[in-house]
Amino acid sequence: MNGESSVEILTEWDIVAARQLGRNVAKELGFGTVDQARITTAISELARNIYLYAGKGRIEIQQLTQNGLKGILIIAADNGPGIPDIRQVMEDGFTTSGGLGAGLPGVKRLMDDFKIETSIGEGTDIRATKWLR
Amino acid sequence: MNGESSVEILTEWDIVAARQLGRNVAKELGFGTVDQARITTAISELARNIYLYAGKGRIEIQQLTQNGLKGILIIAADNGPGIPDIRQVMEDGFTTSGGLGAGLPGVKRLMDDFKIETSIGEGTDIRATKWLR
Amino acid sequence: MVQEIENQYKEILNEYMKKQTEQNLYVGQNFSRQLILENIAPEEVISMHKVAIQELYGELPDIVWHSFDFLIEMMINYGLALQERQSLIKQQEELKVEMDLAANVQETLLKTKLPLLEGLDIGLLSIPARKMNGDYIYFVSDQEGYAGVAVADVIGKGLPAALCMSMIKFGMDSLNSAHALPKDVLSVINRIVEKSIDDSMFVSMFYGNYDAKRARLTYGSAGHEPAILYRAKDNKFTELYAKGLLLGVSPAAVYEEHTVDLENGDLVIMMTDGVTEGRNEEGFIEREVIYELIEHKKTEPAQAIVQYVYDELERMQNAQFQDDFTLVIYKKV
Amino acid sequence: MVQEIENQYKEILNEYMKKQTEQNLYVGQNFSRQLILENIAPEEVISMHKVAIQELYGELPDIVWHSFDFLIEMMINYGLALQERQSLIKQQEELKVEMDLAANVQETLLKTKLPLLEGLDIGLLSIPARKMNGDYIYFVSDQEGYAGVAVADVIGKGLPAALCMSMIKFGMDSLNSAHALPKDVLSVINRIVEKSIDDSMFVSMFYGNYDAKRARLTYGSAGHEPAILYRAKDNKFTELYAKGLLLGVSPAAVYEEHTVDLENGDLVIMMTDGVTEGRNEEGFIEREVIYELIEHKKTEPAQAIVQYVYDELERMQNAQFQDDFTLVIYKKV
Ligand SMILES: [Mn+2]
Ligand SMILES: [Mn+2]
Ligand SMILES: [Mn+2]
Ligand SMILES: [Mn+2]
Repeated sequence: MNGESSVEILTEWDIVAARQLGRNVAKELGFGTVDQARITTAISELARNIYLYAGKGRIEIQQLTQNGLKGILIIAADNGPGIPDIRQVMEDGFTTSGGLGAGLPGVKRLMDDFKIETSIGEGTDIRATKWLR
Repeated sequence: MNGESSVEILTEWDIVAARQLGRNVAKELGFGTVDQARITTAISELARNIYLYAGKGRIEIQQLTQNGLKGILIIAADNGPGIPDIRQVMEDGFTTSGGLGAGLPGVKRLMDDFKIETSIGEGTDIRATKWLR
Repeated sequence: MVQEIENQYKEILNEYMKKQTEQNLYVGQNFSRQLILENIAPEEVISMHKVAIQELYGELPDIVWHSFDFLIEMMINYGLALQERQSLIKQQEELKVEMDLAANVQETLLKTKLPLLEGLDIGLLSIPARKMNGDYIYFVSDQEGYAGVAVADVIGKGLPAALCMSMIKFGMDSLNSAHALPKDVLSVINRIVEKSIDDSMFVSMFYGNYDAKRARLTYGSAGHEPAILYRAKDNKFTELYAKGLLLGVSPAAVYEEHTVDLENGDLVIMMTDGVTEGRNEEGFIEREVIYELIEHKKTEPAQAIVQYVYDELERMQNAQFQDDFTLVIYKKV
Repeated sequence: MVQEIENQYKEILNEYMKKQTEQNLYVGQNFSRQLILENIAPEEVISMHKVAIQELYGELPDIVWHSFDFLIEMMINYGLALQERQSLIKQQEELKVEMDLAANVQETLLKTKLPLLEGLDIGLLSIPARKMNGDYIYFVSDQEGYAGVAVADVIGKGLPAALCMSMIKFGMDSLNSAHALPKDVLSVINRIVEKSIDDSMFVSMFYGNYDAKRARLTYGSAGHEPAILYRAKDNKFTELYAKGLLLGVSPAAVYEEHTVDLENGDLVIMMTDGVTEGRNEEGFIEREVIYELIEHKKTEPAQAIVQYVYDELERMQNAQFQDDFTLVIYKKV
């Protein structure tokens, strides 16, 4: 693992900063235009979730190297209220039809790997990875 | 009602001829690029259905005027085997997931108005209209 | 994305750019169908498009390339919505399998046996408007020549209605008698229904008990569509009406019963409102239309009459039944 | 398409074309979300894009405009797929409403009343893994101090399983007695099940009949998870096993029954395999774990014990129950 950086999410402008950071790293790693846009969208969604539901938190971008593969890891962490019903927020149609955007199912689709840990009153930690092929 | 023309559907090339006829009429009536493409797609689907399932038939294009509105009417008629289960062919996911294209639900969505009459062993008559707004 | 698809795209686009014929667009659209099948997202199509244009016409102004980059970004959410469609189709297919299985279980659970009696010809057809039938037919019969039939309709359709059917069946089973009187049968089932379902659900039911030896039908009704009697001798139709509240309204409900003696060729036509309340483009289908249909086939076996009525009504309504359709005919032969 | 949307698009695109910042793309993507919500098809986005570019930079070569026309044609099928998504979401919501309604009907239809007897404290919890419960509990009791309980599990889950529950309820109702012997109860229900469902469906059932006056439990089992007896005096757990085939296998099946006398503080723990066959990341949760949980709360009311066991097992399994969970405790007090 090498190369690491993060953005504190407090205002809507920080969402843009997190996107920019992610796009730079993705471009540097050699992801194509479409994948850059997807990674950026995933970061955008995660940062927006922090901004909307936790108030503040952090987006961290890491470059990964594993078995000769390069990849990008997005970590979205907050100490917000946590997610009471994970099953529900991971359900299709639940977020999108409500106009909340791609939501977490969207992030899962945009990336190769998706993990979520959440605990009521303590916060949420989401890790999403995309590998360069 | 004025202006009327039709194309016999016997080979795949006739599908293209029917498309061309529909596009010309749509353009002449003043439909925009997107609506021209939609009307053409609807004609394409109907002609393709005739070609694939009835073997031969006819696509007829009519210009309509009603209550000051102008519109286009597509008639797809064949003497083929008919459709045994209309409910099924009008079901979402049934045709598209099977790779058969937009199918009849697609035609219905592309146009404003859609009517189907079918009878086993006697053939099928489909009429689809789109109004110029 | 596969290189081969990109090459195909470029070639199709190139042909179009040269002549812009309808033929080119037809080929392009057929190809787009294939792209959807291979789960190529719309943002990937724009990207392929950009690359192809770049390779075919390298020397365009920068604004063209920027404009495509913007479109790619705009299409990401569209691509996600499309992926959601895939997963919804899969979920729907799973649910369909479960519903099919449930409909099978329901059918086995509630199956009934057509009575075989000397001098009585029975026809029966029950077609649900949706997956699950909210109409229910249950026969009871015995060696002494009794053939009882319950024709029930739960107010409401689909699954919630279908679940209530078991009450009728097990209620009738608990009576354990084929010659119980209609007013008693209706009272028993009424109490079960009243106890078992909440105030928003009601069931209408006709109960007819036919004594084959005496050729006598005794019948009662709990707010159900009246049966029809066809008198062969007079070539006339009359309604068999009996007073009674819907099942489940009040535990104290009392049911009337009436008796009618049949002669050869007479028909008793029992049904749910799905038969009489069909609609075509001009409005409700008149009761007289049904009389005419029956009259037209009156000399045929009961099953043939039933099938004919269904086929004709289906035709009149463009195969769009709004309600479950159930028709039973007892023919004295 | 609304003029306002076209203008907004043009403005956002224009900003992007000037500086190509991340901020511009963020605004663009948020706008694309709104476009989807307003059912703007992707082909309309391309068309809007083309018009905006035309208005902003009129003097581009013809190939650019042709290229957009081709893209519009390519997107038509994508637009249709998206509309299909809308209709699938709507269908799914309707189905969800129907399933909820059905679950309600099922609950009312199959509801049971907890017996209230001197010297007996009962705890009960039944939580379905999916929408519909495939486990079923039915109590029968009377004034003479008998409290019978049927604990049944249909092999299979979801709707098809839930439909079978009515057989148990109406079968028990038809017995119309709270002190019927377990072997007789199981035989009767077995014959109903055997007659009513096909060979691919089976039901396991435990029947326990408690005589409060004698503090005596008589029990039998049709291939069901053994109950557990907790002896307060010895602080020990033993299984209450009784031989018997699953319901529905053979109409001639014979069921054993056994008797056990309870003393103060003794517990009889009846359940379905959803309780004992829970898994966590390391594999199956051991039976001993359940014993420990019960022992920990043995002095509390039966309902508190039941709730505690569920909460702890839920925690161990990360709230991911694979099977319906049903737990009943009879506590002699
Ligand atoms: Mn009904
Ligand atoms: Mn009805
Ligand atoms: Mn089960
Ligand atoms: Mn189970």
